[in-house]
Amino acid sequence: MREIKYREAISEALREEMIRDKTVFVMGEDVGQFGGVFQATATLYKDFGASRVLDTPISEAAIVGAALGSALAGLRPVAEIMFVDFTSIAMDQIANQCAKFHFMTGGQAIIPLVIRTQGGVGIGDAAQHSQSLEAWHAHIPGLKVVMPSTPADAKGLLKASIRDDNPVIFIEHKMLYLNEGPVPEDDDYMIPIGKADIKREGEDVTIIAWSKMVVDSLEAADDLEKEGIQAEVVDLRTLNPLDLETILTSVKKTSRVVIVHEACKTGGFGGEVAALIMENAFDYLDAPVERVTGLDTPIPYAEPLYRAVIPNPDWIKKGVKKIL
Amino acid sequence: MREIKYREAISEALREEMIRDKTVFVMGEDVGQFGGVFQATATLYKDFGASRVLDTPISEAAIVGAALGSALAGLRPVAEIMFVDFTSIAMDQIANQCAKFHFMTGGQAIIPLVIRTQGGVGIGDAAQHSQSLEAWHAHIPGLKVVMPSTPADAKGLLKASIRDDNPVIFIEHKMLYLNEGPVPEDDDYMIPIGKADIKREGEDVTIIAWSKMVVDSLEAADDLEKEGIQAEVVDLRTLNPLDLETILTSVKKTSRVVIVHEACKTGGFGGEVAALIMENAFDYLDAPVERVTGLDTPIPYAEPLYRAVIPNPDWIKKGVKKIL
Amino acid sequence: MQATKQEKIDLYRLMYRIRTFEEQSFVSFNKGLTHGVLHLCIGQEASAAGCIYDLKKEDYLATTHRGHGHVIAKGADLKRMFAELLGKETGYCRGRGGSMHIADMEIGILGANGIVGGGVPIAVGAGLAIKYRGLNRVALSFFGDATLNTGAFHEAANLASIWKLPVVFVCENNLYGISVSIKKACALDTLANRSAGYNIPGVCVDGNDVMAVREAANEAVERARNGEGPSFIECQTYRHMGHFTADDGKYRPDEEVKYWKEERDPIKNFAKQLLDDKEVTQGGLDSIHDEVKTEIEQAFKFAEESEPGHVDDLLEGVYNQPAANQ
Amino acid sequence: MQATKQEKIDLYRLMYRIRTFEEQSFVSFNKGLTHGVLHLCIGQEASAAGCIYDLKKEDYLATTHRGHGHVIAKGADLKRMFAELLGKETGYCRGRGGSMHIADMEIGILGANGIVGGGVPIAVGAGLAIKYRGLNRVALSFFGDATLNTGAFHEAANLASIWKLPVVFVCENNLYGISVSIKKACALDTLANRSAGYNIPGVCVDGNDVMAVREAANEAVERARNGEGPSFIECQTYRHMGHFTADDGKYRPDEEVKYWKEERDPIKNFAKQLLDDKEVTQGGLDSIHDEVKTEIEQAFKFAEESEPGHVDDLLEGVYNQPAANQ
Ligand SMILES: Cc1ncc(C[n+]2csc(CCOP(=O)(O)OP(=O)(O)O)c2C)c(N)n1
Ligand SMILES: Cc1ncc(C[n+]2csc(CCOP(=O)(O)OP(=O)(O)O)c2C)c(N)n1
Ligand SMILES: [Mg+2]
Ligand SMILES: [Mg+2]
Repeated sequence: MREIKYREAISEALREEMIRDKTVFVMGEDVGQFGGVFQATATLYKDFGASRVLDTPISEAAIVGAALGSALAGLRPVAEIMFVDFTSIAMDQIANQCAKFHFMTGGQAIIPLVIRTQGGVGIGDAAQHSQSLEAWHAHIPGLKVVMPSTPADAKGLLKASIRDDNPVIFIEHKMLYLNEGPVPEDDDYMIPIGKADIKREGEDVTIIAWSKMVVDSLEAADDLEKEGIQAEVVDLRTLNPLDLETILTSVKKTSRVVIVHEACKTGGFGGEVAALIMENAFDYLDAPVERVTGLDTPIPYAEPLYRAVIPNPDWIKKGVKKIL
Repeated sequence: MREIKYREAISEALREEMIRDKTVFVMGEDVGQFGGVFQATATLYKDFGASRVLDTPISEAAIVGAALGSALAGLRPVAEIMFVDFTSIAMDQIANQCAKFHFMTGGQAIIPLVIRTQGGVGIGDAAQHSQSLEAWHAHIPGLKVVMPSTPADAKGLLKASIRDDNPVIFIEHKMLYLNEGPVPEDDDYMIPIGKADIKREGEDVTIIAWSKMVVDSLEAADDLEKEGIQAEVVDLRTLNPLDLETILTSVKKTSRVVIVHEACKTGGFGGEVAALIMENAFDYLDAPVERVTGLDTPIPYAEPLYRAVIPNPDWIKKGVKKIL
Repeated sequence: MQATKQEKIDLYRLMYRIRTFEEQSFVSFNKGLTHGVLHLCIGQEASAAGCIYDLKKEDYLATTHRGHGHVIAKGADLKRMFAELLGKETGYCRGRGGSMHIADMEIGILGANGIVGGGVPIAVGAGLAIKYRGLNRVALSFFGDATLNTGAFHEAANLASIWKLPVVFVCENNLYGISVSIKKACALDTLANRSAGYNIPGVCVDGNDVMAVREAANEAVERARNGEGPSFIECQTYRHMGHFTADDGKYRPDEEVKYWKEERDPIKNFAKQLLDDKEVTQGGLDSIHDEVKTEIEQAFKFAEESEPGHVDDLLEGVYNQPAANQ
Repeated sequence: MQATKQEKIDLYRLMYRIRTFEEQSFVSFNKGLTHGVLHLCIGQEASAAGCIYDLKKEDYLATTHRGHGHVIAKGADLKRMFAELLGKETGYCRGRGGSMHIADMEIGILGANGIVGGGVPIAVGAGLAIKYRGLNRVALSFFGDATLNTGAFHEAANLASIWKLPVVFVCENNLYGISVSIKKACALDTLANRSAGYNIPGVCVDGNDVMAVREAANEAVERARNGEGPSFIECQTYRHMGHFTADDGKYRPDEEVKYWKEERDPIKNFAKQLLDDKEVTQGGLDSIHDEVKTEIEQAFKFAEESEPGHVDDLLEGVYNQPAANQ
């Protein structure tokens, strides 16, 4: 299969869905001629024009709110929030409006809406441009939370998100955009929301991760193999709905679990996953579920500093060895 | 000791600190002449005047941002956000500005700032006025999160929060305002931030709760006692910093834990606490840590409906029995 | 603008229906049948009636916590409204939403809203969809004076302006946001002047004169339908009661309340004008009143007799399930 | 306003210092010494210099991602600025903040900011503290044209207006927010007109004419100090480079860039004026240039030679520890 970049997978998914369905459109800051600050909407403006690729003012609350209104009035918006850090500005519209409208209206309002954004530590973007905030979004009933780690997942899940009749927040990772991988060309290729993926099989320990941490976990697993440790790497892909079944099957097989996320530890989604594993597979666990996470600090600017506060393959290996 | 209401404890703390320190002031929507929609700032306007009790426009982001700026320029603001649901509008200022400024400036900025707000299910306020969002705030390094359950704790912790040189979010509960309890009159009475409180001792099971759920847990514990079950009720009081020591001491004593929170389960702070207990006291646990929480849904309007989605003493008793 | 006699009678009936609905809601609240917070629009009926009377079913509106009047004017079913306030299964939101979240997607009511400012971007988004889809519709955004100070209003107004969307912003200036006088919260004498900051034409009308409101609204709607972009209307009005049902409104001077209730009541004054102009007789008015009262009684009875919102499928309603998509 | 020769020379030196700092930052970025995103203000030096030159140490300012110029004009130590860009322990933020978070609390610099609009309420809060404490200070809020569309700007401007706070809003209109022309993002011809929506007096000045900027700023500062409330200044200017270091700025017409670089360069034009007015000789300018270059070199050398930000006490810096309170 041909290999394309993660960011190309994103723009391909958008292009295909925009061709398939005239009500699908893209809006956000610099998504037009500029193609998005990470070039994930590159070429869409040229192909679909300003009426379907809307450059917005710097108005995160109105971007999400207007997307919601347009969804209520017959469109399928894909709104971009440039950095997940800026979802903080649109949190009323995300949490109180988009996520709750279907429920609050007794099921009347149907909201086929995607908020695309990206997060994670880059190369020195500092505390306000480096966060991993999925724990906030996963704590909002009514919202779906998708975080793909590979180009193929990015394409398949974005297409599924666009076709979903619920609000979806789709969180990319800034350090994944240039990663390449095989991606199907089939127009109807989709990955169902809510299905985790076993990215690597193993018997000794289950590593549960999402987004960029899947890449780091796979690297750690390769190293661990050399030491005779077979790690299974479960890529959640979707935090909400969560594929508890796949998690539990793996846990029951290996009896040992490391959860890895880039977000800071306290209140991160890892706690939820760990608690669910305890609730549902307590008797299978041979060791406490270990969390390998970002430290509880804002992300610092300088390279040695930010490297010191987010997980890497070495941290993951240590985490695995701790519970073996 | 004289007994006063939770809301009186709040206003008493504010009054005492405003008298003690001229740089302490109150700002927020309807906090002035109106005395706050829950009357927690009643009489302050009369006593201190409009220059120290500032009615603001409906501008949550600017309320918090201006409070921050005033703190940087020598004041000690107590800013009110009327409902915790509306912190969603000020999340950039809370998470990206207040919480990170000290760190981002390499320690230069000192931010003695309190955001007072209230949450939880009331009597039919529906989905946008009933949330428990502490899990968002507890996932923000740099912010302290305080959630008192009694009048005495409310007073002592609010005074400690005002004197703290860090940003603190102080989350009251709308159904606690009329609760009465003994409250010391000593001007320097304070409860240290970061200390949990054992509200009831017991040997058989540890119930960990905060805010209104402490009240419900105590009720459940009373009932359980009649059935011969001795429950220890640990009131966290502060989620960040978390008093892990008190938690672990209790867990090691009882070996069984139920965590109770009103927020919806998925991504709630209960997952964090459960994961920490597993990490630090796995071998002491005789059963998986149980969570008794709100269901994963927006809060509905009608009484039978909202009662069906949030914990009550019966749910807590069931939770305890499940793991005994 | 010329109005027919029938239109005038219709407008009168509409205002009277809104008021009677609100009065019944209040009775119901005091009986403990409706809980939660209830924000009544008594005194503000002219702006709802005047702005919405001429809209088409397929036009959109988004409103606020004080939205009963707008929803009624847009054609909502009073039975389902009361049922919602009473938390019944037959209610607009099956008892999930209550007063602050009434919506009727079939007739373009994109919801009341519990968040001040929250509905403004939503209305603008509907305007965007209208333009995108090339429809001849309009989206009305209702909000109070105090809402003008929210970031959401600002961002949304700017968006409507730059994209020339078919949106009409209707600011119901009832002088207060809860207890805070708009004079304290905004330094403008005329709130409509704020719209100049977005290059949106703004007018200020007597919001208690239903004919004046109607004229201003229809001009704005026409601009919108003609692709000339958004407009802003300030309707100067007053709420007779407290901010919500538990508020006695004591922060307002007695004479001010008295003045607005006695001299500026939109319904009383319009009745007088209709009588003076001999468009209607007292008997005519009386029978309108009787008809409306009966309608309200029946609607409320329907609500009372309906079964409570179902608890069993509460969680199924959090997400739209695939089966519901078809 | 009359300016002394010394003042003019000072202003020239200040602008030249800002530019040279930015050029050195760019060199440093291209060498891989500075990472992250770097938003250079080359071309915009006059608004920084003109607005800030006359401020006192105890006055406040809050700025943006494009804030180096403001910070330098307020008197920041170039050594500590470079050290911050290089992530060194001697940097303003000990390497924790980087370009977007430089602050100097000692001299009223309440931080650059990575969030567009994020700094505006902060400046207003400083204004609130000034008024509350009865000080004779002023708070300046710097932001770009595109920031005018954020909710944060709106809410903060309104607050400053109703409370008559000693705040000066300085909008540096460089025509773009990243790639988006302000013509697309805002329907006003003159951005200063937005301030009328808050009843805040607004002026629009040639932001590349340092003397014009200074005059407008000083008037606004005086109003603030006199308790007459906030003012708004639009400085029309242009950034010579891309939005950040990785951006080639190709969304801008070549002629436009050329025009602003060649005809409207604030430093070149001011030099010419000073020479024409015989306020300075070419030799005088040359020696300013040499002095500044040496200063920059030395400051950068200091930064290079400093030790990296300490990793060991990173977590201790998340909260202000009690010991640090005293
Ligand atoms: C964002 C937000 N802040 C505060 C509130 C609480 N609140 C509800 S209504 C209201 C006043 C609104 O005033 P206005 O917009 O003038 O409308 P009115 O009630 O006068 O019709 C306030 C402060 C809220 N619901 N949402
Ligand atoms: C809230 C927010 N949205 C988006 C961004 C990304 N961003 C950084 S600078 C910028 C453009 C700012 O334009 P303007 O205010 O005109 O300032 P300029 O860069 O032109 O100096 C954008 C969109 C951000 N940092 N914060
Ligand atoms: Mg009002
Ligand atoms: Mg700009």
